[in-house]
Amino acid sequence: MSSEFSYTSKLENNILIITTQGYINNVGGEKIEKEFKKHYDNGVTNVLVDMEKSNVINSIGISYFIEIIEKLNDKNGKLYFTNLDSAIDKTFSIMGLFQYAVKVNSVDEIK
Amino acid sequence: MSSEFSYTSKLENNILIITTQGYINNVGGEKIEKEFKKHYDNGVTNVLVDMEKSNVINSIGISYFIEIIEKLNDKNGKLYFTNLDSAIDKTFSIMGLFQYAVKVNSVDEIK
Amino acid sequence: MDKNIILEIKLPNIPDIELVALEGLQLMGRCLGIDEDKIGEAKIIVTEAIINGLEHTGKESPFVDVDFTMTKEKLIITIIDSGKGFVPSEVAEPNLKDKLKGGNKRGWGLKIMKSMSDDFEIKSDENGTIIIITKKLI
Amino acid sequence: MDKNIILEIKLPNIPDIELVALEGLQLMGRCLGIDEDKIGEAKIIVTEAIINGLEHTGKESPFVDVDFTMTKEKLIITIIDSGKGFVPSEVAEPNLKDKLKGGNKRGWGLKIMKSMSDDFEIKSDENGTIIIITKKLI
Ligand SMILES: Nc1ncnc2c1ncn2[C@@H]1O[C@H](COP(=O)(O)OP(=O)(O)O)[C@@H](O)[C@H]1O
Ligand SMILES: Nc1ncnc2c1ncn2[C@@H]1O[C@H](COP(=O)(O)OP(=O)(O)O)[C@@H](O)[C@H]1O
Repeated sequence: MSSEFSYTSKLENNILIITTQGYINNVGGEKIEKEFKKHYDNGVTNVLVDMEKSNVINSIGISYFIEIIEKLNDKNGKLYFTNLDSAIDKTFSIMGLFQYAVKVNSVDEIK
Repeated sequence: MSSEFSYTSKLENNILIITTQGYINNVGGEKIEKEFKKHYDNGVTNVLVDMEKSNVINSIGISYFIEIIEKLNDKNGKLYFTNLDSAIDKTFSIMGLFQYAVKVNSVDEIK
Repeated sequence: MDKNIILEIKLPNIPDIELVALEGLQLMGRCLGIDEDKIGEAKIIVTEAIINGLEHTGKESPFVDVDFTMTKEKLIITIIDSGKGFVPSEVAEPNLKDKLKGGNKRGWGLKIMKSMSDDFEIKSDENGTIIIITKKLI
Repeated sequence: MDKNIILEIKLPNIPDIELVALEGLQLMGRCLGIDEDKIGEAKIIVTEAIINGLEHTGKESPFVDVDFTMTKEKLIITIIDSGKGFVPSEVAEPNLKDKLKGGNKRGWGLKIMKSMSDDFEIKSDENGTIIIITKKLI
């Protein structure tokens, strides 16, 4: 049975790590963007989204990642993803997201 | 998204603890009974099933618990349940299962 | 007027396909703010009804039709199969004491469905079976 | 002959109801032993098609019809809504660079569906839209 979207977040070496769980739909995307914005306004410019526990997403949810990239670009920041489901990875590729966002295996790859 | 049935098991003070995950259907029920039988044949007569991660079940799955109770009754053994979802609890009540099986909060309640 | 959510599914006869209907119940319940325990009971009812339907439905049309109509107050469940039908009054009431004396442990579906629902109606003939169940949600 | 699994769902317009269809895909795929990644891609396609359908379907019939026919080789997806329709050729191709210059970030559904599918057909007029998609599974 599907669990509703939820997330946890933490700061590690000034990198915001957002770990999602469940369906990243319009509501989930908006929650992620709000959490991001809070830290962005405090000067955080590196963001890692861990999607190990999210294997369902829709394009409205993804559009919030584009919002985040837009804001990060203004400050020379970067959006990173880890643990992407293969179909979601393909979707991000189709949209061209990896021209701006970067896949990493773990937070340690972000200097 | 629904995950397929799986379980883990361990022996603690000669009590067999089976922790289930996912839908206890005919296949799941049969797997539980097979695991039980292995230990029963070695003399284990107290069995605890932890269903915290199973909130879907059907009556064919449950029929395997009746098999287990039948075998345990032969040896003065007992079947215990913990972490029952409320609708599953109600189903077991309707069937009269708690005339033979016992609900516990944790393995410590089984002496 | 009270919001009325309708979901209609034609399920093929494959393992665990009843989970599709349960997902629907979950989301309808969430949308209307129904108590989780009530939805849990509805899931038990629906699981049993679908399993019976799929077990007995005809080979020519190996499907079961599932319809839900949910309001904040109640859920109406309709399950239709195209099997050979049965005479409900001829089905013996299961009894755990007897089941524990060896033999077949099954035969609980109808009892569970009836006990958990607020209204339970079966129409069955040689062309199939229709079960209409009402479950109050408050 | 190749085994053919059919699932038909009429989805109401409530949050996340597309998950019902995704659960169906998952179970059909599991039954036929389809590669998880292919089912994952099918789920993306179906999610986008259902969301569009529900977003645009008519108020009088706030439903979307979803049909799947799956074999080991391929999945045929049909999604029907009763909205006002649209002219696909008039929909601009989304471009990430442009989207990053401010304004609306949406508009990716059709592109994703087309890119992920092996055949993609839209029939749309003032009475609604039918999308028929073929996705190879091997
Ligand atoms: N939809 C149906 N079509 C034909 N026969 C049915 C149907 N549902 C139930 N039955 C009959 O009623 C009996 C009891 O059903 P049930 O209480 O669900 O237990 P079980 O299916 O485990 O035997 C079945 O064994 C079957 O003979
Ligand atoms: N089923 C539909 N009915 C009517 N219009 C549609 C439908 N599907 C898509 N459209 C139109 O095509 C546009 C692009 O759709 P899409 O690529 O899915 O992106 P989005 O829905 O995010 O705008 C929509 O904005 C809408 O105008």
